[in-house]
Amino acid sequence: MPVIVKPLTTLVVIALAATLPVRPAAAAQTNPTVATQSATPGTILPESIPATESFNAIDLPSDDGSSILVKWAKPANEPKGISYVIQVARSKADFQAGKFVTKEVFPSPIILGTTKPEYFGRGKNASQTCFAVISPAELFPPAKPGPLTEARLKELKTKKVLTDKELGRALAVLAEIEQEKSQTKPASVPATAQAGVTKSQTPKLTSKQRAERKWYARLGANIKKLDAEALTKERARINAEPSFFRLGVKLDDQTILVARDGEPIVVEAIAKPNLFKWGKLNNLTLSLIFMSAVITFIEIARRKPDIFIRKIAGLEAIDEAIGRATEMDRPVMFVHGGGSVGSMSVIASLNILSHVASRAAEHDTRIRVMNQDPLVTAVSQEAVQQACTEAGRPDAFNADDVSLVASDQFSYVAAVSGIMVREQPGAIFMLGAFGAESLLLSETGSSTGAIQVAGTDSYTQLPFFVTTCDYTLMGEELYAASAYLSREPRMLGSLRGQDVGKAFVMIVLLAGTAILTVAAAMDGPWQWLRGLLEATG
Amino acid sequence: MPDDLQLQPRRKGQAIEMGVLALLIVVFLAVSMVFQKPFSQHSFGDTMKAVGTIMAAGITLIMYSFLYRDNPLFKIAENLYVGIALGYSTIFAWRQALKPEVYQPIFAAPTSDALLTALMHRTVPILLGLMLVMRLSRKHGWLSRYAYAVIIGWGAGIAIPLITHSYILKQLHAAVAPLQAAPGPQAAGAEVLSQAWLLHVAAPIFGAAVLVLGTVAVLFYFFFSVEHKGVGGAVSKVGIWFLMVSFGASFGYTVMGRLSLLIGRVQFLLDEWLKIPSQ
Amino acid sequence: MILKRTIPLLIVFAIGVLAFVQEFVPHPWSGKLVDEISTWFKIIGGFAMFLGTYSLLHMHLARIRRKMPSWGYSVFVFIGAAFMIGTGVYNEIQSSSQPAGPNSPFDWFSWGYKYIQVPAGATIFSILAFFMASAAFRTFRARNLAAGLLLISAIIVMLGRVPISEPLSRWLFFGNSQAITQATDIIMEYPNMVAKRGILLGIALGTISQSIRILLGVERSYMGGGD
Amino acid sequence: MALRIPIAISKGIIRFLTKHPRQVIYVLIGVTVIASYMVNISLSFEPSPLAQKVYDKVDSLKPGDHVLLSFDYDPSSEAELQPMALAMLRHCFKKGVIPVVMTHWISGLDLHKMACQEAAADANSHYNKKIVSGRDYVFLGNRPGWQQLILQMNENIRAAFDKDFFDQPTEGMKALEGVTSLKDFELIVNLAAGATVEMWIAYGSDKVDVPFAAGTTAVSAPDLYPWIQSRQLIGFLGGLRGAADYEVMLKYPGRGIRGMPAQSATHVLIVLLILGANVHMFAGRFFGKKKE
Repeated sequence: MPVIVKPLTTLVVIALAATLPVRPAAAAQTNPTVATQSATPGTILPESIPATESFNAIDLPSDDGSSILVKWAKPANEPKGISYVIQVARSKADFQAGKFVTKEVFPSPIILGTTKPEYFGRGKNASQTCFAVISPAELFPPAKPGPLTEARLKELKTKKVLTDKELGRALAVLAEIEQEKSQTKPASVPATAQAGVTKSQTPKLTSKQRAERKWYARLGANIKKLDAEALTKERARINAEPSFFRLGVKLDDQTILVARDGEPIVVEAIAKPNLFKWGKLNNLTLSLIFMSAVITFIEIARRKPDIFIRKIAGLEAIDEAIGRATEMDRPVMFVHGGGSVGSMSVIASLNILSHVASRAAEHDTRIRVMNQDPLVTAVSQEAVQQACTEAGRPDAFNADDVSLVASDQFSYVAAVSGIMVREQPGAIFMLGAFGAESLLLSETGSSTGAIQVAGTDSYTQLPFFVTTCDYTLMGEELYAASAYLSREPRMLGSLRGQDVGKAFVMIVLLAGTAILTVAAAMDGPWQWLRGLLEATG
Repeated sequence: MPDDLQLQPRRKGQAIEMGVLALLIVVFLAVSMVFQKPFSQHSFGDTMKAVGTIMAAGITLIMYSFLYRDNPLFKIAENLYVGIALGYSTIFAWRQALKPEVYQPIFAAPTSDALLTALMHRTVPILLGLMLVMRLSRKHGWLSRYAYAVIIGWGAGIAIPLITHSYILKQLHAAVAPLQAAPGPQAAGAEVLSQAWLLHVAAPIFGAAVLVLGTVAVLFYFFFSVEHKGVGGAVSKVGIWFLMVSFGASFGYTVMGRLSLLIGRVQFLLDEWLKIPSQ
Repeated sequence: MILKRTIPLLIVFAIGVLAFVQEFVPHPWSGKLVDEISTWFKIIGGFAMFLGTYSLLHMHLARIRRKMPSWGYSVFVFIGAAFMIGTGVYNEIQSSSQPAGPNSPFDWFSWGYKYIQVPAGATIFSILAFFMASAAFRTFRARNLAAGLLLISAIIVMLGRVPISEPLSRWLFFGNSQAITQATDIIMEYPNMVAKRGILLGIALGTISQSIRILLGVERSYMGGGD
Repeated sequence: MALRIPIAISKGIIRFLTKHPRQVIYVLIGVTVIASYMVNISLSFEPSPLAQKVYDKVDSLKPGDHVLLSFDYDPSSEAELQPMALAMLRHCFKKGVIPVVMTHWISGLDLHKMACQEAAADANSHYNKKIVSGRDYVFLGNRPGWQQLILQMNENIRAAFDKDFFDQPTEGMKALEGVTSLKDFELIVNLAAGATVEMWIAYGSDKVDVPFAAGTTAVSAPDLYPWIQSRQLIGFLGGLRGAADYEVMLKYPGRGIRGMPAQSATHVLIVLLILGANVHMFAGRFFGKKKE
């Protein structure tokens, strides 16, 4: 009998050592012995009846306990027009009494095990197994409660959903509606659709009546919600009870049940909610690997800050631009992007600002910083002041040069452009998150003839910076540049941790494609290998 | 930004500007009266529709005055827009959030049983919401951290598996495939490649190889743990080429998008304001 | 100190791990948990919106009180906000007393939105089309190989995505009307797809790294609200 | 030499544009748009294959099927996405498919309401079908939560939206019969001005395995191609051209087709401006400095 080890039911998911992503179900033996079936000389030949031993029903793994997996071995041949019939009953006795529901399944590739690798794995035998997923609550649906009538309202009172007062109020409104309906032509339009606009022919309601009607409508909606919840509980209860299955093969009107020595086999199963989606094992493994990589490197960076980071070409461009501005004896301008102090791009641009400010102070060049957020302004002023004192020129710092220019997008652009045109800077740095205004800033900047270095993680604006600026720090290069300068463990560690992730992705891309190409060329099990990356469920 | 920008124009220049502005306003009103006829509409609704269209056209033209230079009229229109948008979202903060989720379940509960269940599910989040608002007071600002803790904690926790699922696994599953059986592109079918490059057999494989190597090159460009010298330099250069062609595509599409916005406004001015029935 | 810093960080960690684990559990309880937390998000989200509105109005009020540069224009923010909030509240009172019908009063709220917010919002970004045209002539230069590649692919894409590409390519490429469109499709589905996939994978890793830093309290700047 | 005249003319234009302030180019682009819009030469064009896939999917639906339309845009992208919204709503009403409309962008709510009401009126006049909110379409409006709202819709759409935009309870609403959660939809479409497409893929369609299509502003169209190749997105409409493609397939002309002549003209102008300036630069550099 195919044995599938029940998934572990420990609630906390332990880090799984097994790298084998998917638990291939034990192969269902396709035993060659022909079912001993007193085959009437009809058109159904014995070998087109599934093997008795292979017919089985188990709880569907990795599900919320609402369905059962019925499976059987694909018979030797499936003549045209044949179909499988699954009979489902609530108890063994129901089969004799004829109280069972039949579900017909037609042979086609979608009922083969290969379509559900998370249950049947991807081995060779998956294609030899047929399956059907049966939810008992769908075949034996619970009764749907009817519309609100007097009897139902009274019943709700007994179930403590309504108090006496509320019951009286509801009955009064119900009486009114009944009376009204009998007055208007009986064949009148049924309850007007709940369009916002009520038809004008309903009689003029007093405001009190209208308030009652509104309350009644809210009551109706609330009761429908309670009904829906009760239905879900009822379905869960039905699903939790054992169900019994018989399998048959049908051709035209003739049905032959899979049986053992004359007696059709009845298989039993109970659906149970499971605790782990096995299909997501590769997701869990990858998430844990990436997270631990980031955290370990942050710890390493705390102890050893001089972790290697490649030289960022953008930083040379920055120093060169400041040098040129000093030669032309024109000020340096630093334009902050949007975003609050907490955002990654602002932290990165502030780190680079301190570098730029200290270089400018060394070259004794005036630096003008533009902001559009009060907090960022304050932090920028600190950074520039500290850079000036460190360069031994505390008097060079002038608070007015680091100012909040404007707070919303278009006035910021207008103000910064005005200052650019007036002060004719030698070098302009535009760093941080930018929106559509990036084009306006860089266009005015280039008209002043200054060297422009931009850096942003807003990918939509990169094309405009690339064509208008002399150098552009693209996306994560902005973070790398700030980590390179500030050596801040958080940034260093996460940068290196993400590099581990990128290395993993690159290796999977290169090695994966190579292996799969070779495997496919040699007609090996490449689907199984590629399945490692399958994201299911 | 116009480079001949004079924020404080000289006395004479200002007078000319004022004159031109006054003239423009008069022309605008005259044209609007002729085409919209706001006062000869029969119902109040239609009159307000006409007045509204005139106002919309006025705002559109005032916004375009920014092209000449940043002027008081533009600043008024922009700030009015910020205020209107602010009022609009405040009303819907009530109508689409607090009213259906806080006011109605509790104050408009049809039965006491419904009120009880509502209180059971909603008391804690309402408290957290009130704590969030405490962020405004300097002294009790820290209370808001509990609300942020729940929101950002849950958001960060759930993001990890979902991003690994959709951004990494699904994308890698599509990217990693035997070259001869790679899922091809949708629009530029392989036959396009073969037709264009006459590599009938090799085209699909060549295309699939370009996809894999290109992705690796772009990823390597954003790889910071290895010096980009020698082979590394070459790979990152190839990465740059792919990036640049893709930025070119984004550039072209962005130009297309901005122009569509302009076409949309011209459409409004011509069709609805001036009611010019184009053929 | 514990109340101000440690407990919130513990909450972040606990709720974060709960969210992470429930993603792998098919049990109906995890569906109920998501349902419950979503109601929390809706309620807290509602309060957060009011917080956002208040702080923006507060900023403009401060600008007026302190007579900061161009404070006069902030008055219009209050005029606009007052008009919309006033008409909105009027609608709310109106609609709760009697259903919207043909004789209901004129809806000033929707009028304000349709004839002030829509034209202003739609026009403000269309200004960029003008700046794009002037930048196209004055600034977009093929300074180096990279910018050159960018401009060439931009030109092909721009021509490929408009109806004029068919007559144009018939004229340029001896009758083959689909040449430019096919070139655009190749650019979009090969180099562009590759670069965007590389960037997308980078962003995914960045988000995962930021999420785990938030969960373990390494990243705390979002907490704000004093030390 | 016949070539010398056009070269002289173009050199003159370039010098004129370089000398004068940028406002000259503003007037040039403004005149181009107005002229090409009013001339309205009708250009025939093939819908792009990716737009065709979206149309075919909606066309393959049967009456009574449900489609979720998430309109995540606001007035700043009205010109590109409102025509798309109208075209898709009209197609749904024509097929008898029930669109369920919602949004994450509060600042666009009235725009989306207008799109629903206008499309309903058009369906009345064009396909003479009486379209009623609550029966033939549902406008759910907005609830805060962004990703979390989608996660709740994956479980139970009535818990996510207990009332629609017109304050009608979603419990017992005729248009939502047979729908308990996002899993019961045949198709999800996201018209996005921002980055909501990735959010819908990761938190919505990938989790519930429902086909997903998108309509975006032209700015974010190129970012969708990795999702197309991985089949997480079945197709998309890109910018005003996407709306025009859909209107051609639906044979219901609207603002998309109407804007195509102006779109073509302005693109050609921009390309000429870029080429002119760059050729002028290279020519200047190539023929040495004698001209300056």
